[in-house]
Amino acid sequence: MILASVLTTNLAILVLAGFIGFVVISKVPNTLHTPLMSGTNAIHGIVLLGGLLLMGLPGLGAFSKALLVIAIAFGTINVVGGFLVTDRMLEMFKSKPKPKGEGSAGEAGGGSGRGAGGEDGGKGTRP
Amino acid sequence: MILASVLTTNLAILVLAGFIGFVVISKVPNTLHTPLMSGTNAIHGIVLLGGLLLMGLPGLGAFSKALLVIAIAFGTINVVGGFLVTDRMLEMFKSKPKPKGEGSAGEAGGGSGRGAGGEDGGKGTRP
Amino acid sequence: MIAPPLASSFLQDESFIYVLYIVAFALFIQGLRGLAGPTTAVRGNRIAAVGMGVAVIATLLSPGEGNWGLIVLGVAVGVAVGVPAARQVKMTAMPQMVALFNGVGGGAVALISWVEFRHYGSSYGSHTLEAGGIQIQVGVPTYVAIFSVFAAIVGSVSFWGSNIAFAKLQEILPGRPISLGPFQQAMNMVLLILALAAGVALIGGTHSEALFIGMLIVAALLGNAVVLPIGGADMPVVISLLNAFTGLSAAATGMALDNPALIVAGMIVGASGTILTNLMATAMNRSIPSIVAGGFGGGGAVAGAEGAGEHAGTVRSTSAADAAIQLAYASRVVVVPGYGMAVAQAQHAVRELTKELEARGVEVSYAIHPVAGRMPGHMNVLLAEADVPYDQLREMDDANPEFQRTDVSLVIGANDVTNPAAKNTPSSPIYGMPILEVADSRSVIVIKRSMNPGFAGIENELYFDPKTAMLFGDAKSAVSEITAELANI
Amino acid sequence: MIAPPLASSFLQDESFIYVLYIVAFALFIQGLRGLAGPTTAVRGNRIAAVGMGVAVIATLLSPGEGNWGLIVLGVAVGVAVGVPAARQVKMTAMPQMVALFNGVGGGAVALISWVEFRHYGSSYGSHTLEAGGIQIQVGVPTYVAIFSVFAAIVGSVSFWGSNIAFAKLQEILPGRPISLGPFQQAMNMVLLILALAAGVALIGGTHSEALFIGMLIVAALLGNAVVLPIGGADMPVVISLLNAFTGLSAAATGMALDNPALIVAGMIVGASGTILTNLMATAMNRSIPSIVAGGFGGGGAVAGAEGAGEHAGTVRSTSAADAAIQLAYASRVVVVPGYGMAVAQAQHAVRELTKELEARGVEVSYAIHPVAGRMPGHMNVLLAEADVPYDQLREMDDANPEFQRTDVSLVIGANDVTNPAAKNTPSSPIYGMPILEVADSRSVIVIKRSMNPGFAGIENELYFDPKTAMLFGDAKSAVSEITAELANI
Ligand SMILES: NC(=O)c1ccc[n+]([C@@H]2O[C@H](COP(=O)([O-])OP(=O)(O)OC[C@H]3O[C@@H](n4cnc5c(N)ncnc54)[C@H](OP(=O)(O)O)[C@@H]3O)[C@@H](O)[C@H]2O)c1
Ligand SMILES: NC(=O)c1ccc[n+]([C@@H]2O[C@H](COP(=O)([O-])OP(=O)(O)OC[C@H]3O[C@@H](n4cnc5c(N)ncnc54)[C@H](OP(=O)(O)O)[C@@H]3O)[C@@H](O)[C@H]2O)c1
Repeated sequence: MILASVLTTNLAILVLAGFIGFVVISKVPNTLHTPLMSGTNAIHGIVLLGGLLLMGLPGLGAFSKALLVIAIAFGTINVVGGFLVTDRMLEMFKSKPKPKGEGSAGEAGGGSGRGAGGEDGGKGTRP
Repeated sequence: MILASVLTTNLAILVLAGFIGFVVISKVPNTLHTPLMSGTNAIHGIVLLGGLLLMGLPGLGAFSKALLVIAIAFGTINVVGGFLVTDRMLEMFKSKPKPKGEGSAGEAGGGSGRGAGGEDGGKGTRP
Repeated sequence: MIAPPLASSFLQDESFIYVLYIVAFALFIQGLRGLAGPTTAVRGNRIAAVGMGVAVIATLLSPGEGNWGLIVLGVAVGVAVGVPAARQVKMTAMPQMVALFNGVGGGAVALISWVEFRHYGSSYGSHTLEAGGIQIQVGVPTYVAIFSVFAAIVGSVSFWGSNIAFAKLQEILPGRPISLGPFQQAMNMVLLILALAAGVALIGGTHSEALFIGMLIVAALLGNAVVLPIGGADMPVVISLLNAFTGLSAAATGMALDNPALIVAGMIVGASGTILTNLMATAMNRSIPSIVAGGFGGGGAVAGAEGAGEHAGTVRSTSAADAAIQLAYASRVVVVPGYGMAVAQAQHAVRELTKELEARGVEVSYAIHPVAGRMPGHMNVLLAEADVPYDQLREMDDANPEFQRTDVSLVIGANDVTNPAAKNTPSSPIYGMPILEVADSRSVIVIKRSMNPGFAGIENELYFDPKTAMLFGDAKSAVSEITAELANI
Repeated sequence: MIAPPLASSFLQDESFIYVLYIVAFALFIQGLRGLAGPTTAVRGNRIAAVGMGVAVIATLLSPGEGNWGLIVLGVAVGVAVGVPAARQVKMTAMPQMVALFNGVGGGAVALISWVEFRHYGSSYGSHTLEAGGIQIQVGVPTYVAIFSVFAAIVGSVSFWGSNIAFAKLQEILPGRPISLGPFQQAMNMVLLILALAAGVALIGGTHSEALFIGMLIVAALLGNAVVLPIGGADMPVVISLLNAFTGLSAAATGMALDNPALIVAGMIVGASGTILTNLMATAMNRSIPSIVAGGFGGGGAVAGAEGAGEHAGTVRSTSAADAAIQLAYASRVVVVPGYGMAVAQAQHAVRELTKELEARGVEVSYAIHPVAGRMPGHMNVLLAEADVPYDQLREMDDANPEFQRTDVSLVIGANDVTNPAAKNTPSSPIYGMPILEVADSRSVIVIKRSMNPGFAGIENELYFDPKTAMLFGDAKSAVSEITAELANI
């Protein structure tokens, strides 16, 4: 009665996950496309796990280890950066308390600093 | 590296299938609720497979075999009846060519026969 | 060394069969997605049916499959019963048909578990032996026993519950609640605990077929005890809930038998059925726990007899001839159908009437409340059966703004869905439910047999509104009379 | 017989770890569902992040995990690079940041495949031996090699493609297409075939690390060759496509490593990314094949230089002072932002202007075209950054009916999304795209630097409409000037 092999069960999981990806996304409002791209981008940082698992292999050479350190660093950048940046983007969609002292002076290239500042200020005072 | 046991992989499949059920149904128009109930009802007739599989067991007693025959008959009713009745229901939502000679005579309890007739008529003439 | 015959070895290869199962459940999912959309629903249902075919073929190809004669027998009986039933059922009898199909599904699950127990039960309750760091599993894994027993209990509840629901809707049993009163809840609890206790004992290794049968019987009593006290009007929700239960029990069978098609198909039905039950319940302003706890949803006529006397206003009654004149000279008529139209099977008569009106240049549309009738989509199905063009049907949100420019609203056997108490009377049991605002139209004609209330058991102020005229009578004959009178104008 | 320490034995139990993976991917799915809705998106993203934490913990608990120092090193480097980058990037630089993060993900996949090859590659190409009916599998199953090699190729393509996309958007490379002309397609084909051939050889058992590295290099060239000829404006679609690729390659890595969290997470990204790419492409009236085939989407200014001379009409130019007067005395103003506002970083200046107008009692709203700017949601993100209240933003379908009762439409750096040719000129490349119907309003002010066309490279009749006045200049300084002039009124 036991039909499963590792390959076939994993195939089943793959197919089901594919359906979930299709179905969930078929109803996303236009304005969320960019945060969604960014959020899914963070999720595939899961490859980090591959690097972690292979680190456990016995008898890795120095070069293999070096490759894996880079892979882990890459994966971590993908995960951490991806989630953070998505969070920042999405926070902007929320209504925020007006930052004090925002005169017409606050326009120029300082947009990045102000964006981050606005986010933190928002966090602090949101109920 | 092989983590899978039969139970855990099947659990993974169960969880994924549950998500699919939730996600797909969260966006169904009101009027389709009844056909949907009927259609999913047909799908769980899949238990038929259980009856078929157990028929292959060696050394089944006569009573077990009798139970399985009933189970297979029940499952078949569920599957066949379920899909047919859903199909009939859904055909009704489509626009159909007006049946000829439908006078005020054709009202009463003959609704069932006429319903089925209408369905076939519809099938024949739809492009 | 002779190679085995290619075809059979390849076809019976376990990976190949597993891949067929993947194909089958992919088709189920695709089918379900189709069923969720109005234009794709027919195809979706057929795709799911193809998936079922693939799953059955895969199973029949499985190594060791046998007893072909008995398989053919079972399938033949199933087809012989199921096909005519599905082909001949009246559209208005749909809910009970679905209940019946659902019930046999649950019954199949319970029977399969029983056979599993007869075959493997002696190894239930096996333990993992540990010796010198090596673990040896003896007998059937515990989880198999757990899933199998779970499937047996739920399948049996579903079978009996569905049959009671069928009997109530088919009026074999009275539709009103049949209850033990205050003891009901306690008894249900006791039955549930008994069933679970028996299940635990079986899983723990008690190999007694009598105990297993006892468990099935207790579960059967539980199924009866839960559904009997529920009023006929709540049945669609109950059937949907039992549908989800059967799905879950099928998934459990799949876990016990390690069959991915069963797991996936059962679980998507279990999950989607749960959501659907919730949607149905909220659409009619009910909660699942309050439905399962019984009461409220059945005694329309009884509760109504009290309610009817309370109101001080006067009711204006009209005749078919007057109604015909009013309709003939309207430029815009909206038909508001309800449960009474379904009971009276008046949909064809209504269609005749509206055709006649259209021939006279009257603009006709139908306003469909989402919970008019006794199941979601009830009115759509009936009107579609009577060939009403789809573009004349208006969902509630589209219909409401249009009542203001409507000359006559013709309410046919609808009551609660037009009751202004849902907006005006916070103490009303239906307060908060959105309604069809027929009172906005210039005049209203209500066709029903008496002043009795509808499902919710409360009276309807609309009938005391000066612009409302009541045409008492059975929906079908009253509508036919109007059509006949129209010919004389 | 001494029992092993409970905690470690239980935590490292393989079923327990697998269950953690199930929890992790359930969180991913729940997170993705959240990300799909405006009110749940923030929470969705955080739920997915928690899922990632669970997945990492499960992996670190796996039996045999080691080299902790190196793991900490890799993670520390990743955090040190990723966190500041994510915290400091400007909102307008989002697309290239996503490209970069996507690229490193692809790079990680390729490197992991490489280590897999170094470790297992000598057993690739194993065969099933059959002796006396019993099958013995020697070495790594073929499918593992297939998935690993697939991941290596796709990961490498994705890494290099994403980096080129980043470089173009960051203007390290020129945004215009860099192409080999007619040979481009042929060369891409050759590179693809070379990569596949190398992969097949490796799977077949050729154990040469040089061949593997060669395959990575060919794939890298392919990644460059595919993305270089694509214009900067199509980059968001390309990045989304590469995002889906990286997801698929992660899923392939999961298949090779038998890791369910990788399989599910990679595959949902692969599937949802494909859909998303399609949605983005259709929203801007492009098809994925035509984008990947290069051309069209880059030479706005170039193509425009030709187009600009063709039109015979006259253009009315205005000054900041006149515009200020017109706006001050309007009762209803709609701002239509576009790509030019993003380029000029004018969102804060625009917000200042509208605050000033609101203080004078002018009713202000923003009309957002779904593909205004260079990525879907571009305008929303920018305006949100400038604290524009959410309830002043109107999606296209809500905005269009309101132009009729609008006194002034203030078009800031938007062009194609207002071009009536999409409705009137069947031969236009944007024909069929829905537009913002600014021409319905009583008057129009357009702020842009010149008569040059926008992304689609075509001229805009709107500018020749008598009710339109052009205010030439950089969006930010022009808007600030208007605000300054307002103070004098
Ligand atoms: N759609 C669903 O999914 C669903 C499921 C369960 C419950 N419900 C509930 O059912 C109700 C539906 O509202 P509704 O307005 O359609 O129905 P209703 O409120 O139940 O009223 C039906 C009316 O039809 C009349 N009637 C019965 N038989 C008739 C006949 N042969 N000829 C003419 N009239 C007849 C009855 O009055 P007389 O006795 O005076 O003739 C009754 O007042 C709601 O309260 C809803 O919550 C809906
Ligand atoms: N949203 C997306 O997802 C996406 C992605 C890729 C492509 N697209 C395409 O991009 C286009 C978007 O339409 P759109 O109306 O937003 O933009 P557009 O049609 O590209 O026009 C932008 C206009 O802004 C002006 N501009 C540029 N820099 C400026 C500055 N510093 N100050 C003032 N004006 C400036 C340009 O004119 P001057 O040079 O005369 O100043 C140009 O005509 C559509 O064709 C769409 O299909 C969209």
